[in-house]
Amino acid sequence: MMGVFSELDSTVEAIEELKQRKVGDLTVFSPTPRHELEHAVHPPMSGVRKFTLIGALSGVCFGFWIAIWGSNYWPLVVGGKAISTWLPYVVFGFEVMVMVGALSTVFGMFYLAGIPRLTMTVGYDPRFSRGSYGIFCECAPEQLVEAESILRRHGAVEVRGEK
Amino acid sequence: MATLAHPDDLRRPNIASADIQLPAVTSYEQVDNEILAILKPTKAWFASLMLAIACLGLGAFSWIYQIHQGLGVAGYNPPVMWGVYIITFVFWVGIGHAGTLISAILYLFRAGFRTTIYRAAEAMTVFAVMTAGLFPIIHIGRPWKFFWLIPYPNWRLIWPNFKSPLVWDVFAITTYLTISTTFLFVGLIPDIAVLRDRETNPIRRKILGFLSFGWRNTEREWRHFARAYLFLAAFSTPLVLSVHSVVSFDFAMGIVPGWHTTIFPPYFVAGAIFSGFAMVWTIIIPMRRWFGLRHYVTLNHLDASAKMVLFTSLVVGLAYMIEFFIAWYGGVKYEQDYFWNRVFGQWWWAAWIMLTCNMILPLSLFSQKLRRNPTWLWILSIFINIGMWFERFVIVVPSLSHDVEPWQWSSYMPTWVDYGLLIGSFGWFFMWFLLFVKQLPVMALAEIKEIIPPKMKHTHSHGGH
Amino acid sequence: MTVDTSVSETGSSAGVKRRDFLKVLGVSGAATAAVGCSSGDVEKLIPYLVSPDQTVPGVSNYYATTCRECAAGCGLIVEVRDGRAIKAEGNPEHPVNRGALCARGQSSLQGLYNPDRYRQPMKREGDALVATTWDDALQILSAKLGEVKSRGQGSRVAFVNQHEQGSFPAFLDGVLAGFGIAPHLSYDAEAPVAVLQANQAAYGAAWPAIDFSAASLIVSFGADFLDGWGLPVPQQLAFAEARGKVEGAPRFIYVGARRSLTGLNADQWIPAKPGSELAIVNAIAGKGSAAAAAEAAGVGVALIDGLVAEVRKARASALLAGGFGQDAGELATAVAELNKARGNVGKTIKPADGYLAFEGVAGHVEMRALAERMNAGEVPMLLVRHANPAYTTAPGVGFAAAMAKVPFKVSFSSVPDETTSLCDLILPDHHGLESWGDAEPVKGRLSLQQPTMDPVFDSRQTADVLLAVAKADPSLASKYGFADYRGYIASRIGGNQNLKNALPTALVSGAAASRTAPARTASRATAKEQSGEYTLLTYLSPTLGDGRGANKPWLQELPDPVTKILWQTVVEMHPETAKRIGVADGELVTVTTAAGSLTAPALVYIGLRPDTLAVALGRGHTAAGRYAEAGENAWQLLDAAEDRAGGAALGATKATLVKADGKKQRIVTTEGSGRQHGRGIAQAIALPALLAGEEGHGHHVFEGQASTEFLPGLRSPTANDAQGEFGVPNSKDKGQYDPEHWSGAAKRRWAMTIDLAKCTGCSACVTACYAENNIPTVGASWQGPVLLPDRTGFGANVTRGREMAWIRLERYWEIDREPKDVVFDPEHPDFDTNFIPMMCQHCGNAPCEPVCPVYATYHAPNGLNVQVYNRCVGTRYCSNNCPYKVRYYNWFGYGDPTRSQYAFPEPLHWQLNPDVTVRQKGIMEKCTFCVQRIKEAEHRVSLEGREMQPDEFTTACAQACPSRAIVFGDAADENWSVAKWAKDRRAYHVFEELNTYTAVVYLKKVNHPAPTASATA
Amino acid sequence: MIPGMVAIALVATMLSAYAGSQSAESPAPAGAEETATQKANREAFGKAKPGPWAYSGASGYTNYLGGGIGYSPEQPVKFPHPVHVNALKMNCAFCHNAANQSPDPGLPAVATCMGCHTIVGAGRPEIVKLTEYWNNKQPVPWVRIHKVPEYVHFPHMRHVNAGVTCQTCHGQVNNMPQVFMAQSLNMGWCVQCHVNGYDPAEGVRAAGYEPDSATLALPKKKATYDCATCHY
Repeated sequence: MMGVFSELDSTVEAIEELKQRKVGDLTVFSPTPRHELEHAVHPPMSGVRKFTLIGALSGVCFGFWIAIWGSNYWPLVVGGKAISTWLPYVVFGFEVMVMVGALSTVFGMFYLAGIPRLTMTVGYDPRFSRGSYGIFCECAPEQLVEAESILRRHGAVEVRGEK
Repeated sequence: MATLAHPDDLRRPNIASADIQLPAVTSYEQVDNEILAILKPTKAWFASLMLAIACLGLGAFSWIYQIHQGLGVAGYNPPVMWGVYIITFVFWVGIGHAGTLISAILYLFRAGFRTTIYRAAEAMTVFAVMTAGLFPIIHIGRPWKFFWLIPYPNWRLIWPNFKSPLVWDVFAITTYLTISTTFLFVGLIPDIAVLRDRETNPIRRKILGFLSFGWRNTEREWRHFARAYLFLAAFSTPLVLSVHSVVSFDFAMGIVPGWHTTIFPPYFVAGAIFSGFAMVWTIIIPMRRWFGLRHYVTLNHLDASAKMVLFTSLVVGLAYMIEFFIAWYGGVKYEQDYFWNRVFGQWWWAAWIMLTCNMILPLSLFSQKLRRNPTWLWILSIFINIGMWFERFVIVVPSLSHDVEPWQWSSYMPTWVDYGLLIGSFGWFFMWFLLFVKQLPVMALAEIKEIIPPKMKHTHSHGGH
Repeated sequence: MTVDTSVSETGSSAGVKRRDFLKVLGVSGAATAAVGCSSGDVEKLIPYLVSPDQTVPGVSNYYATTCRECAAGCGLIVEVRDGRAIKAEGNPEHPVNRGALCARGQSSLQGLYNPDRYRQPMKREGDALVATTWDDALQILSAKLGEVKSRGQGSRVAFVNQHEQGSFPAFLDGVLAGFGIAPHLSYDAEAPVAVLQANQAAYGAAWPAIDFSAASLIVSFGADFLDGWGLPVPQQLAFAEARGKVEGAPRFIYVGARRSLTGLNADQWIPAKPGSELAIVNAIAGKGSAAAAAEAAGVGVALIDGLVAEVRKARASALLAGGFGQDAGELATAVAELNKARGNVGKTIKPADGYLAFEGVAGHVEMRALAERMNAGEVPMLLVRHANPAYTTAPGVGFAAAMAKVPFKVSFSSVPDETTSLCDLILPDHHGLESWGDAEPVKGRLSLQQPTMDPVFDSRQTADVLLAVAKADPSLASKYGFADYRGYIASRIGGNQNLKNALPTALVSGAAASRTAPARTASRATAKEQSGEYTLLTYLSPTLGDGRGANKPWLQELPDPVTKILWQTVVEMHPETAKRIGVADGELVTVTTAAGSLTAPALVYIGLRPDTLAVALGRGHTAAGRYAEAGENAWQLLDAAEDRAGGAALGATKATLVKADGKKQRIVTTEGSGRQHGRGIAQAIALPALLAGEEGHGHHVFEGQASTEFLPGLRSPTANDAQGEFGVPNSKDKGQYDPEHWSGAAKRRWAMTIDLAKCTGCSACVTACYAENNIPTVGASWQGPVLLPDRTGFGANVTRGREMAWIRLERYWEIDREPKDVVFDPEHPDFDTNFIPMMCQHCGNAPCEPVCPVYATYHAPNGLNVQVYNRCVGTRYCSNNCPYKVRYYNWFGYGDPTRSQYAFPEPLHWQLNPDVTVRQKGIMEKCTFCVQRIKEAEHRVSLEGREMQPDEFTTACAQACPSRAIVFGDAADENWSVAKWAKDRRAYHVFEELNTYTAVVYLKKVNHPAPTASATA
Repeated sequence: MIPGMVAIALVATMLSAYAGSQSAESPAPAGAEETATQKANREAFGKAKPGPWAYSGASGYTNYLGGGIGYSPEQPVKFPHPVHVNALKMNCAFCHNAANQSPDPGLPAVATCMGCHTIVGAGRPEIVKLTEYWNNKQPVPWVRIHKVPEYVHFPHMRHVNAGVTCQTCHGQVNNMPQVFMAQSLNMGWCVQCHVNGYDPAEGVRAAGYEPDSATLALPKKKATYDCATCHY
């Protein structure tokens, strides 16, 4: 069951009511992140940070490793300096950390947000990327009526059922 | 042009940058309509694209000729072994700093005025770094061997010298290019989704759908998106600072008088932000006029960024002064001779162009009138760009031409090949940027929507939060 | 060692075939291709047809012979690899040059391989010279000679030969006599005939040996004995040896209007007006008053008084008369008398062991007389060999014009020049390195000359040509019992066997065939009435001589030791003069004399009287090859005046000077700033200060900066730092840098010392380096950018500082202001000059190394700062970071035959050293301490299974140095002499405050102030 | 945009190839139908151990003679090494007589060939060719197979005198009817021997013999990995 809203607050109210009535599980659409919706939905903490941490750590390790191993592999003295000089190799540690860390963050986001997604048929409306809010309520057939009524009550511009 | 100022601009002249609002933008639909309207190609656009490509052609020809003949066709005059190419490299890397700074650092600082300019700035960053990245290759004597600077397993069993600042550069620039590109693209995903949903042509729709990774604006997507965006910003912030520090090491690690100084990293970073903002102005101010975006990039936005420019200009100026002080205070004869020669000797003209454009003219920004005068800001931005190019010139050329060995002192005069490649680099940069403005939204739709008041049923809850 | 005759058998066919044959013969080892350059062409491997005895492919043979670049007759050892001469070095056992060799001797190879050489006989058809065969050419020659003989015109035929010592002149006269031709003229435009004549009269020896070591005072009256005047190498050896003694070394005063290289090496300069030297000599001799002399000389009387006093006080002095003034003869006589009076003869001036270089030399006057006869149509036939009178005579003589009046002109020159281009028949002679011959440089010692390689082109030795012609004449055939000139030489020293035995050193006792030079008929020409506020000194270029070296790129690219000008002719003038006519460096000025005028850029030179101008001779050829066209021809300014002995009066011309419509040319020079700016690069110390143990005045200590002390070898911070973390003694074996590594590589520390007290700045080391290391010359007008170049003409690249000399001679004025602001003070005209050879210092802590992104330059365990050409990508960061600025970059494809910038046009590339890579465009290069010689020595040692002996080998620069100032070796091994020199009290490092721990140690120059001055100092 | 940069880089590389740089060329395609010689070569090649760095036969250099491992050009005179070495038991140094005293191994002078072949095998087609060269006083233009670039200095005598068998680098020429390139001769290949050391026993095996106990006892011979050992 899909409801399209044009106002933010009505969307929020609809969500809250649907939640306390425990009608199915909801997917909320909005053209831009609004914390009102976030409050209403009340989701768990995003797990992206784990990816970031792991990526960054492996990055910094690889950065130092390649520099040190590479200099020791064929040891040539330049300017009377030590073969592997830690201080300048911080540059490699840092840069590679940022590179790998950032890329794994993006990967984490994609992974958790479930994109790339190949189809968007079910429960999406182009209006969501424009000005409208949407609630897609996946629920058992017997709850459909209730869900629809809630959505309508809160002033959905359009309510339609989707399979 | 001040006379043409949009009525909305005249409201609330003095304002903390965090509260900058877009009073003239009222609804989400308006945002879509107005920003996406920009994407229609115009004759003027085609003309400027052709111009850019022509410049690029000149650069390409110069490079082909140079590769074939050898670097002798450029104006190098030993001991001035680095010239226009390295100068231009540093110049573009510097330009490339504003974007990430605006989108990342200002994001972390919640500076409101970034919202409408950061997309353009970020694109500018990516293209500037792409431009900069070419110059080390153009500059080396055997460009077909540039990949030897990259550590990769090879049949020679040898690796690059990780102690060389140039190898640090390779890592810094590559990382910066990758990350700023990623940053730009991640920010674009929701907006591409908007394009996709507004697109009628099925093929374009498919392509956009592919590029948007099937973004659906669900609350779940937004949640992770916001998180990832935060972390990216957190990464980019030190990255911005590190990249130009590493670039400055190319000089600071040398023992050449005028190079061998510890002040370079902060000095370079400040300079980079300075020049970056100038380039943002050079691009944004005409855009807001031609694309009718005055109510998105309001005078308050420009005012706020002008304060930023003023600040960085003061930092850079301080750095110049400290260089002179240290040269005198350090008592090293080489340094003293060099700085004298820089400002009052052989290279006085370059040094004074630098000082005028980077230190003296920006002082005008103490005046609010001028801060809120787009015409002046645009003119100033051109001066700053010139000044910053000459800053690099003054760092590279006079130092080398007046090194510790008097017998080898010399001069330097670029040839048409140098100029050709310099012009070519602008052609390359603007070609990409022009293509960008007609393909993708130059302003972050989602984020603008975020700061304008949403439509409400109960009118009491008006205004942003 | 003998010449492999077998190769020449194969080469007896036409030039081209043999060239290809030899080229590919060397391909196995020859480094004629550039780094990384790799065409897909399939290469051929060409074996010998018959392998020559005693030659191993890829291993050098060494042939001893005699240098023919000037009259001195130095001994050469020529290195020959796979049939090609690749390097000329001095013969250590030779009495004249004792192993040293000057720049001109070094570049004899570029005469041998000169791309403009005649490749076969030529004959005139209409206006053009066309190639012909030897048979045809010889037939023509015999016919003409026969004609002349039959008509009885022989006595009127003239043969002009470039003066050379040995038996050939006599042999030549002999052959000529056969045809009734008068004895030939042995012409040398460089010979100071007036001095020769005066010496002969006074000492009984034309060129007595000068023992500088025995002298306490040297006074030169314009005698430029370090600029190529007389016998440059032995004179420089003796002078440097004397000055190298430091304590008890002679003080040196130079009297002359222009401070030549010799003058710059003097402790004091008395800038006497040209022509006033005689007055000064008289003052010393007591025949005139010092005041009068000072008046005439235009200098403060105190200077003259001082000079007089010093000469009179001197224990043993060496007074030398030189100069090319009109009164050179009188001056020389007066000085000789003075030497006698002072009892110097036998002490410092040693007629007993004099040199015979100039026996029977003819002067300018003979050429003038000949020109007059030719003009009068009295000369039916003119034969010229190597001499170039059409260029090296005053325009007043009109030699070229006169030649037009001669019905038939034959040239035996092997390179084209102004004279040869006017001839009707050209029978190219072998180059000296392809010829047989002999010389008698000192009495009783024969220095033999043998071919070092197969003839490069289809040339024939003139002696053999003459022989063939003579034998063709039945009436003469009987006189010659030998097959060829080689046979003649052999017969002179008692047969083939003796010759074979003598050739390894090419030295044998004996005497060259003597001849009686033709009696002079003409009388000297004195200067016409002249006007002009300036006196013009046209001096023989120290690098190009009278112009015979002009088509050798090495010599064109070699900066003049004094002016540092290359590829260009400039008008030298004192800064005051420049101010007076309102010109600065590079602005064109026109010098006009009675004879002609010349327009060239002005150059301020502080070592010149304000009332005097100077222009170097030798450039601006019109028909002497592609390189010789650089610059202007100063001979055209020369008035046909002669000195008492009939030598050209080079220093007597009056001239006017005007600014030429404000046009400007870039000065082609290697000089950046001529002053040290107190940076203590070339340091000097006055003898008293040294003895008192004080610091030299050049030395500067910078507050707050470390000063390091050099201890050579492993005990030094140098080696330890250079070895990175391996340097610490208790390190466990971490590789080749560890002193305990099995290879023992880290036990050596290759280093060099340079004694500035000996170095005269002659620049022979520079050319030696070009020859050894395949360094490209870049000054030719076609070696710049092809498309829209913004600088053109000869030296265009050099004006951008792109010269490639791995070792350069820096010449610093010790003055307190820019040269252009110097004013001339007749009372105190003097200034110090310091020369310093600067090459890669092979730093222990080399700033260039850590910045290279690809390890193209790094520190080798044996202390070398290695440049790996094929690894270099050309970021040029190393050069930026090098404080000594001794790294050079290949801006163009100088090593690529397909490029217009190619530096070794065929067959110049035959000279390329196969042991050294020819560098590709886009890469950095620099002094390698002749690593190829180090390697060669290591190979030799390992082959012979022994340890390396101390001083077993040395670098090219050290080998050539005619001052013996450069010492190379292993500083870590006490037994090498370099280790001893590095501990000298005068030792210092350049820029030691930068903590680079250089491997090159300089020994401070020692100045010898006037006795009085030193007392006050 | 990254593709843009890559494109530029590629352009640069292609231009530079034109500018006289190393251009990797694909090995010359084998002839349509296999001759007996080629067949024999193929088999001999199978026996030859390419060594750990063979893959880098694709490197810029080893291909630049159109060759690389297996490069086997037609020679002006079909000189059969097997006959001379295996059948007639001639030592390599008999003809390549400079190998132990010079950086350059040396090629036999035509006279050396004629020393025997004026009598031996006169009239055989190849010998006739040889004799023609001799009579025309022309050296035989052998096609070069093994070559290190000009910037590499390879002193044969140092290696030969160190006991390195010819076959270690040249493969079993004594079994090659037509000589081909058995090793890549690229830098990695040189270096792994310089650093890890040359095992005399391995060398003997490469030569196709079984090392005796004495050889087996010999230690590995190392060389320095200092760049200036070969590059100057």
